[in-house]
This record gives sequence, C-alpha cells and structure tokens, in this order.
Amino acid sequence: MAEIRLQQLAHSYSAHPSGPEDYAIREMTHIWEQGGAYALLGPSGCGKSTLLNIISGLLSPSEGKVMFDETVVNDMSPEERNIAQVFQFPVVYDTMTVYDNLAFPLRNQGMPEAKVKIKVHEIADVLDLQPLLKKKAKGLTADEKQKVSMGRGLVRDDVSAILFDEPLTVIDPHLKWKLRRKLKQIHEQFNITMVYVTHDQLEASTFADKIAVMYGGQIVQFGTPRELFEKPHHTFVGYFIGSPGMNLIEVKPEVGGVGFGDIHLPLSDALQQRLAATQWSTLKVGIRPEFVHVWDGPVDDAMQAEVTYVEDLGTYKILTLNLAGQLLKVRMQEDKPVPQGQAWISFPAQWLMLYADEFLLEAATQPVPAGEVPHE
Amino acid sequence: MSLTLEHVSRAVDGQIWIDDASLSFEPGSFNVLLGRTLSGKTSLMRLMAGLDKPDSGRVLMNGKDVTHVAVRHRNVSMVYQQFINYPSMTVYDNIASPLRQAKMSKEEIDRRVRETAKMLRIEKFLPRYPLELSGGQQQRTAMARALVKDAELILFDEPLVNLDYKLREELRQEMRQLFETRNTIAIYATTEPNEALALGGTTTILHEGRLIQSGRTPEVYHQPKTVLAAELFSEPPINLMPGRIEGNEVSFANFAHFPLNVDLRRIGDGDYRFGVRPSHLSLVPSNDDDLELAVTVELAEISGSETFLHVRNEHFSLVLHLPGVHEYDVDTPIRVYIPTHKLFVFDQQGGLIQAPGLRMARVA
Amino acid sequence: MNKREKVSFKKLIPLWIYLLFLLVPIYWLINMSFKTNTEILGGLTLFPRDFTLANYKVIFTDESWYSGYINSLYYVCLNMVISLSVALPAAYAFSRYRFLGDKHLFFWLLTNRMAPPAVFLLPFFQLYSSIGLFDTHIAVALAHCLFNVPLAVWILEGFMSGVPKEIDETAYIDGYSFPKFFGKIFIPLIGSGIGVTAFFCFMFSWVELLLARTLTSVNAKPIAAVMTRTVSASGIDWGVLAAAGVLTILPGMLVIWFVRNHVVKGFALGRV
Amino acid sequence: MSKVQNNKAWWLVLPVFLLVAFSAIIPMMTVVNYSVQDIFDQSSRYFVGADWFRQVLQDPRLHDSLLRQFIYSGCVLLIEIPLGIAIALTMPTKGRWSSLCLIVMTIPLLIPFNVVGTIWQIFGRGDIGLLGWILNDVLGISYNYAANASDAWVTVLVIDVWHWTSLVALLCYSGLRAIPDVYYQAARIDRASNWAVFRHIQLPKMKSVLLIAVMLRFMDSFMIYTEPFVLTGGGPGNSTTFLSQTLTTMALGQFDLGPAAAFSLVYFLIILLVSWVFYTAMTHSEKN
Repeated sequence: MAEIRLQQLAHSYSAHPSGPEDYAIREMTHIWEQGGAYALLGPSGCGKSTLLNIISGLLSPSEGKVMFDETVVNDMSPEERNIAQVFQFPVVYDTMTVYDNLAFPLRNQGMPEAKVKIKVHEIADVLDLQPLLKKKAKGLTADEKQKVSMGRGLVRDDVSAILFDEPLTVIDPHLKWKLRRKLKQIHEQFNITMVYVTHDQLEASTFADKIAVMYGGQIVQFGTPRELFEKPHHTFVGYFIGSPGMNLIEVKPEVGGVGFGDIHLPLSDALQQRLAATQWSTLKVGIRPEFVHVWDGPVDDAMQAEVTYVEDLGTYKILTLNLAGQLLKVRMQEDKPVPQGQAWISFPAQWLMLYADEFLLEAATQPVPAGEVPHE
Repeated sequence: MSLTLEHVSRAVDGQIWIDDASLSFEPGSFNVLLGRTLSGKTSLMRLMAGLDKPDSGRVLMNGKDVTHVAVRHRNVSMVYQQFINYPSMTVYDNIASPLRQAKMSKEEIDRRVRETAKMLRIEKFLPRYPLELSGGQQQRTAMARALVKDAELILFDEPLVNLDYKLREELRQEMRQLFETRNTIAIYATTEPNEALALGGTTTILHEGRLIQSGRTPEVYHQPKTVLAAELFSEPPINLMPGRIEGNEVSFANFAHFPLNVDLRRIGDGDYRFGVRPSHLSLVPSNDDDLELAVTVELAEISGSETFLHVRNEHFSLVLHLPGVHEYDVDTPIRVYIPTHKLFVFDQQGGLIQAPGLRMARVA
Repeated sequence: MNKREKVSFKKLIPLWIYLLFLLVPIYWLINMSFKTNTEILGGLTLFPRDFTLANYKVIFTDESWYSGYINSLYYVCLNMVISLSVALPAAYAFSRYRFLGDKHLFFWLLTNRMAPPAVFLLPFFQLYSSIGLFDTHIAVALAHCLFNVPLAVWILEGFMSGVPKEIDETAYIDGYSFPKFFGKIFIPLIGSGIGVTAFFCFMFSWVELLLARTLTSVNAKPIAAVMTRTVSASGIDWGVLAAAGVLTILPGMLVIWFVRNHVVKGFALGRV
Repeated sequence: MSKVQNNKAWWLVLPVFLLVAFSAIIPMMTVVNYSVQDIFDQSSRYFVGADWFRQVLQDPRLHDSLLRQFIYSGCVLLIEIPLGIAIALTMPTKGRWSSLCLIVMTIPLLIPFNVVGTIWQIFGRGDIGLLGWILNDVLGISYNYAANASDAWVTVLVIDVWHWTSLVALLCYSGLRAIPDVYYQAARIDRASNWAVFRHIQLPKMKSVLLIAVMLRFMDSFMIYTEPFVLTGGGPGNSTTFLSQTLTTMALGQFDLGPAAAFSLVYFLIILLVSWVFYTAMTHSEKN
C-alpha cells in the first residue's frame, strides 16, 4: 500500500533532448494518494503508456523521481516495487489451472500451501471464479481470463498499487459493464491504489474518482468526472471529454468582454481583470453543447444563429448552428421544439469558459492550483 | 441504380447464416444494417457484393440478375472493419489501383486520386505507405479507394469500430456529408444503435440471420414492431418489465401499481410486457403521471457528458440514460421516475401493441 | 532504455562458445585450403605460413572441377524455381480454401519428407533412365522436389495465412483478375516468406548428395561427387580437397547474405 | 480465419500433386513391386509373397543397424533439442548481434553433407586436424576415429550436433519471438523464477515449433548416410553403419533388389510410425 509521488518527473527517449518536443513526458509533479481509484486518460501517443511504464518500473525516467511513500523507486524493478499490473490482453499461464494461476504469485513468495489455499479461495469468491478453479486457464473466455489476471494481482497482500492498462479491450461489449462494476466493488473492498490507463472516457469516468487527462506529454487536468465535464481546465479536455465535445471559438478582447464576428460576449469584472493581467497569444471561449440555451422564439439579448443541420439521435438531437461564421453544436432534449432555419441562443455565463493559450482562465478568487495546470 | 435481394438464403456447414432475406435499396440512399456481432450483417453484405453466392434467391441490380456475376465485373466497393490497404503500394497507388484496373487515362486517374484524397483529407500522405499512417488515416485511405471509382454500391462493414471515439465522431460526420450528393447506394453495417441514428437514412435490423424490421431510421426507432426490434435498436437496451392491466390499474411485477392513463385505456385487460427507453427515465419527476420506484444503484457508467445508471430492485433491473455527469457509489438507494405516457406495450409474444405517441413539436 | 533488454556480455558467453564451435572447423578448412600439401603434412600451423592459391588454381583450371560447381548450381537453381512456382499456387489454395481431400493431401505431401532418399535410389535410377533423363540437371532438380516441394508448400502456407483474405477480396472488388492480383499484390506481400522458402529449398538441394550422385554420371555430376576424386592412388590431395570444400560453402554464404533480412524477419515473425 | 469451401482450388494444387506423384508414387510402386517378386531379368520374375519381408526382418544386419540407428537418433534428440532450446534462450533478440548470430548459425546448415564429412575428417585427424592434435598431443587423450569404434561413433554424433543444432535453435528462437512481451512482464510482476518463466511461458509457447524440430531431427538423423560414409565408410567394423548405408549396400552394391525393396518399405514404415508416435504424444498432452 503506498502513495505514489512523481516529482519533477520527465522522460525523453532520446539521449540528448534538445527541446520540449523531444520529451514523451514533460516535467510534472503529481501525487496518487494511497487507496484512490484513478484514471489516466488520453488519446494514443499522449504519453500515458510511457507514464504507466515509469510507474510500474518497466521504464526508468530520464529526469526526476518516482516515489512510493518516502522511498525513491527510480531504479527498482516492478517486482521490487510490489506493483501488480493487468494488461490489455489477458495474460494467463495456459498450462496451469485457474487455481494454480491464482496461487502462482503466492507460491513464488514461498507462502505455505495451507495459507495459499485460503487466499486463493478468498479471491475466487470475490471474482466469481469458484466454479472455474479446477479448469485449465487455456480454455477460458476472454473475460474469465482477464478476471484471472486481475486475481493474480489481488491475491497478494503486499501489493502497493494495481495498474490497469486498457483491461476491457477484449471483453464482449455486453459484459463490460459487469466487469466495470466488479472493478469498482473490488476497489471499495480492498484499500489499494488503482490506476487505470485508457483512451476511453467512459472507462475512465466510470472507474475513477479522479481522472488525470494527458495531452502532449502533460497532465492537463486532474479532477473528478464532473469537474472535467463542467469545468475543463484545458481546451483539449473540453474537446476530448463529452460527445460531441466542447464548442471552442477563437475570440478577441473587447470592452467589457470578448467577441468574434459581430458577437459580443460579456465577462464578469473579476475575469476581465484577470485577463488584463495575463499574457497570452490566443484567446478562446468554450461552451458545451449541453449548456447552450436555445430559446423557443426571438428573445432580446439572444444571439441569432442559422440552423445548418439537425442530427436526430432518437431521444435527443444535435443541432449544428452557424453563429457569425462559427459552427456550434447544440444538444437538445427530445421534448424541446426544434427551431427551423433560425435559432435564438444564449450562453449562460456560468458555463462559458475562457481559455488563454488553451488553459482555463478563471476569476482571481479561485486560483488554479499550480501543480495541476502548469503554464508554459 | 437500385439493388434488390429476392429471398436470398445462405447456409455454411449446415448453419443458416442468412435466412430468406428480401430487401431493396433506392439509388442515392444511405442505409444502415444494424445487428449484434454474428447477426448476419457481414454475410448479407458479402452476398450483395458478390463475394459469396446465395444458396437460393436472386440479387438484382437495376432489375438485372447479377447473382452469378463475379465481383470484379460488378461496380461495387467495400470498406472493412480492419484497415485493408495494399501494404506494398503507396497511398497514391492504393487509391489509383481501381482506376488503373478500369484502364483510365493517366491524367484522369491523377485528377480523381487527388480530388478524393483531398475530400478525405489525406492529400499530405499520398507518397507514404499505408502502414506508416495512423489507424484513422489508414481507414481514410481505404475509404478513398472505395469512393474514387464511383461505384454503384458501396459497402461499409463496421468501418469505424477500430478507431477511438473522437475519430469515430469526426469520420461519421464526414461520411454523411460525402454521401449527401452522391447517387450511389451506401450500405453501412454497425452494431451500435446510436451510429444508425446518427447516420440517418434507412435502417434494417438483423438478428440471427433474419431481417427483423426495415424502414426509415426514425420510424424503425420510434415504432419497433417487436420487443426484439426495440431491444436491438436501443443503446443501452430498452428496459422491459412484465406487467398486467386489470380494470383501471396497471401493475408491474405485482408490486408497482398506477392508474391507467389515456394512452393505455384502449388496451384490454391482460398480461403484457412494458418497455421504456433508458433516456426516458429520470431522477426527478417531470409529469404527474410518473411512476416512482425505489431502487439501488448497481453502477453509474459515466461517458464524459452522459451517465448510464444501472439500478435494480428485487423485481427487475433498469438502466437510465441521463445527460450530464451523475456520480453515485455502488449500492446507493435512490428513486427513479418512469413516465407512464412513454411506455411501449408489447403482447406476450413480443408484438408491439402500442408505442408512446410522439409530440411533434415545431417552432411556430 | 530497458533493463531487461540490455545484453550482458557475461550471459552470452555460452553462446559465443557455441558460435566458436561452429566456426572453428570451418576456419580450419579455409586455413588448410591456403596451405601447400607439404605444409599441411609437415606439422600444425594455425594460419598458413606459406600462403598459396595453388589449390584454388587447380580447381579453376580443371574443367571437371569447375563444371561440377556449375552443375550443382544449375540443378539447385532449377529446383528452387520449380519448387517455388508450383508451391506458390498450392500454398495459396491451402491457406484460403477448403476442398475435397485437402487435409489428406497435405499430410501425404508431408510424408514424402519422411521417406529416406536411400529408399528411392533404385526406383529413381530406373525411372529416370527409362524416360531418358538420366544424367541431366532436370532429373536431379525433379528428384529434389520430392522433399523440397512439400516443405515449400508448408512454409509458404504459414506466411500466406498471415495475410488477411480481405486483401484478396479488395483486389477483386478493385477489378483485379486472379493472376494479376497474385503477381502484383500478393507476391510482394509475402516477400519474406518467399525469401525464407527459397533459402530452405536451396539449402536442402545444395547439401543433398545421395540422389544427386545416383542420378548423374558425367554431364550433370555435382561438385560433391567430384570431390571424392581427390582420393587417388597417390593418397589424398588435402589442399585441393580443402579448397573445393571452401568453394562449396561460398554459394551458401552468398545466399544467406542475399536473403539475410528475409530470413531474420521470417524467424523473428515466429513463422518458419 | 474461416476458409471457404471451393473444390476448384484443386487446380492450384494440381501441379504440386502431379510433380510429387511423379517423384513419389511411381518409385514407391516400383519398390512395392520389387518387394514381392524375385527378379532374374526382365522376362523371368516370380511372385514370392512376403518372403523377402520375412528374410529381411530376420536379417541380423537389419537388427544391428536398426538398433544402432535408434540409439544414434535417440542421442541426437537428447543432445540437440535441449542444446537448441538453451541456445535459443540465450540468443539476443535485437540489434546487430542477433542478425550476426542468425547468420553464423545458418552457415553449417548450408554445407553439403559430404563436405561436412570432409571438414570433420580433416579436423579430427591427429596429423593434420586441430581437434585430433589437441586431443592427442595437448590433452593426451588417445583419439582416432578411423581405428577406434567408439571414437568414430562419437565423432559422427558430434558432426550431427555441429551440423543441425542450429536448426533446432533457430526454430525455437522463432517460437520464442512469437511470445508477446507482456507475458514476461506479468511473470516478473508475479515474481516468477527463471525456471518458472521457462516452464510455464516459454515451453508451452514453443511447443508447436518443438514438435517440428523433433520430427525433423528424428527423420533426418534416421536417414543419415553421407557424413559417416565420408568420414569412416561405415567403420571401423560396422560401428557407424546406419540403416541407409545398409540399404544402399544391399541395393546398389549387391543388387539384391527384392530384399532391398522390402527393407526400404520396412524402413519407411518405421519412420512413419515413430513420427506418428511423436506427433500424437506431443499433441495429445495439449488436449488434456
């Protein structure tokens, strides 16, 4: 059991990195607390697999420290770190029975057979593997095999953390949610730090209490699923989380707010002050399709947009609107009337986000914690 | 150009893969084949393409019997789930290959290859080899090869399933635009009901080699003829509960009772199966006729901007599809509301008796 | 970067010893081929004191010697071409289709690999004599097909099964005919497989002596059979024998050099 | 991948079928024909039934060389298979060294059988060979393969090991390369010992290539002819006379066509039988 701390960690695959683009992981400081359920979410190539390998010990970081509690583990192998890992494709020992598979890590530690038996049955109960214990691992289905792989990690008492690397890839879609539930239950039952690496927002948000979204070798936001949805700290989080993603529009500062085309968007005084005090080269506003308000008819203060496409998804609709030359997506519930030709919309101030150089700009009263959103 | 299947059947090793399917497709239409894995989507497409021959029945193109015409003499294209390109050729040569086989002039080939590559936004990669590209770019190459020759029939066999969801969203939207102005028949197989909805056009539901229902996508969705069609065309699957109508009262599994509303009044007494779409359930009452149920949370699946809430009580389990993020711990007791005017009613054999009336709302 | 991948020299010592064990006898042969017979018989020297090319000169100036090489290379190449050209379509059939008796046919092909060449010596001799092919290159090439063709089919089938059949279908959809698809698209895809197969065909045909010797007398006599001539009444001409031996190793080395990437890839793919 | 039923595929297989049939069926029929007849010349031949078989099966020459053959093939398998596995396990998987290893290891495979014999004939001699010289003069071990039967026998065995272990190693290497990295990572995380990794990951995954290696080495060592023939001519005594040589002597040397044909069939059947036993034994254990 351990808290995992990454201190000024950076990694480059080249021996003499000449610039930030040579880094697979850019310098970061990050803490995974003991007993938490975390996800590491990002598209392919964002550096999440590199980070996972650094935590598990398959890779040694080129700069900075990996600490388990108070120990620096940079040069320790996975077995010395007591890490368990569940891989994308289930790894089982084909020639052994399920029982022997589960007993394998214990026997390797030299645990007496009587104790092994107790532990294996305990884990088999949790994972519903009891009826399969006597079967050869080779004949199992993919989800059974994946449960056996998990079991081999859970069966050990000394595991400091369990890492999951896209563990549900090979699972039949209709069995997935059951395994997700199992994972959650396991986390509640065992007080172990779990880190779940995935490119799928559903996997991440369902499993984790807190999600680290990775992009371009950085963790751009570390927050709960709700925070990622309601207050993305980076334009990438806005784009990547949610389907469809956040609407992002480049804007120019104006008196009393920002604007694009002939549209003016007012900002609060506090935010205006913050903007004035910040250096930036690009400025964007973001609003989620769910939060765009569509009026039933012409309203004062509402902006007029042209409806270019309506996507009927059965119980809700996605509208594509043209607002002063910018395309916007808007999500509408089934019961709401669909505007024809023209729509009157407004952006509720609470859901309108302002991004300077892709990072969220908030009113000064709520400073962004430094460790989570490093400014360049 | 139209495509018609007349009573086609196909069995392999005594197992029936396609059971007496009759279908026809209009020129310029976008059509979705919806069904679970192994439901016969691929087999049906292979029959349409001419890659396999039916054991019985006919395939007609423009009214002409092409059942026994070899695939290379038909004007069809196909895009597979795997990214299938010729690894030994550059992207340019890949896209040009069907045109070269058609003995087109060099200038014409060059023009069309560049035009198609631009449409699919891969013009930068023309001199590269497919295996040097990302998955999305490889699939774009395969799609370009399928589109370049102006085939009369283009088949897509779950083309987006191996891409991650952001790319899927992007490509799906582009595809719809690509076909808006074309006069080809596009047929698109998918396992995902939401993809069928997003792509529009017509939808044909397949199950175990049989056609379940076919028609314009919104109609099939809102008026499923059977329980099976409703289950297959709903993600997450439609919630089904056994129930009984007796006098002026409806009861679910003998424990939740509510008065008969206007919609249900014309159905006689008896045992029925009631269905309600996951997205119609809610955590707050929205109407006076809502049925309140006490349940416990099995799992809250959060997909970024939506939540699939799996709940159950001692009688049945339900799934709620909620917009926004709703975080619940496993086994939390909560209350959910079923809008009784949005119930589907099926008879014991699974036939639809009544679908909820759509309130067709329009801006004045 | 990875601790496990780091090659520790110490761990590899047994491997070096094994490689040394493979190379020393060959070195000894090469060493001897550059010595005069007096030096060879006069005592042991680890490298030629009296470096000479005379032994090689003997071989390159005597027609019966060098024609032996040409004969061997000729029938080996012939065999490679025949084996590959019949095995390619057959392997394709086995990798893509089920057909009447396919399993039995495949098994029967493989059993031919189990037949000792000695068993076929006499019947082959009679067969090829009766159809007038005795002492021709084609006779040896055909005889070697007995064990090379099944092997070629088997190796190629493995490689072909790794190519998704959707590629074939895409080609037909694009309008390719079967021969055009096979030549332009499929063969380049299994390049490594063909390289590895050619390597094995070469190997087994080049090293075989029993059949090659029985089926030839003068015109197609293989080098391996010519070599037995160095034993004469006056004893063995060790220097020439060694030089001839070295020259038989060279073509093999050349082949390895040319297909090395394919072979390495073929082995590395886990498909040989 | 599902294969399609298509009997037209026979056309693609036909060339192979005809070619192999020409080289296998006609000669095999000749052999069968001879094995049941007594032949004096083209016109006078008599059907003798199973007489030749009876004679061959009771022939002490067959018993001798069969026994020698089995011991020899057994030794070949016992040495080359474990050695090949061990070498495959130590071979580097990446970089220049691995290519170099692969290439050096293929060299012996490409040397004609008789040249292999010649190399060792020279290498082992006391007067002109490095090995013979080291053994006799440096280490003081008396060694002469031309005179001492056991020396000759061991030399033939060493030649085979030298010649063919690489093939086993390369096949195993190829099998090992097919194991995904995650298996090793999982094993490390489970703290598996090297032996456990070998026993539970590498060996099971190598099984199919090992089967091929065992079959190939069994068949080829059982057919060995050229190397002992070049090295010792089958001597001293009969110590290195194996089945193929006995057969060749019978057929070409003494022209005993009938018995030689019967011998051939028995020989062939033994190989088929033993191969079948290996095959079923190794695939059977997988099913359980």
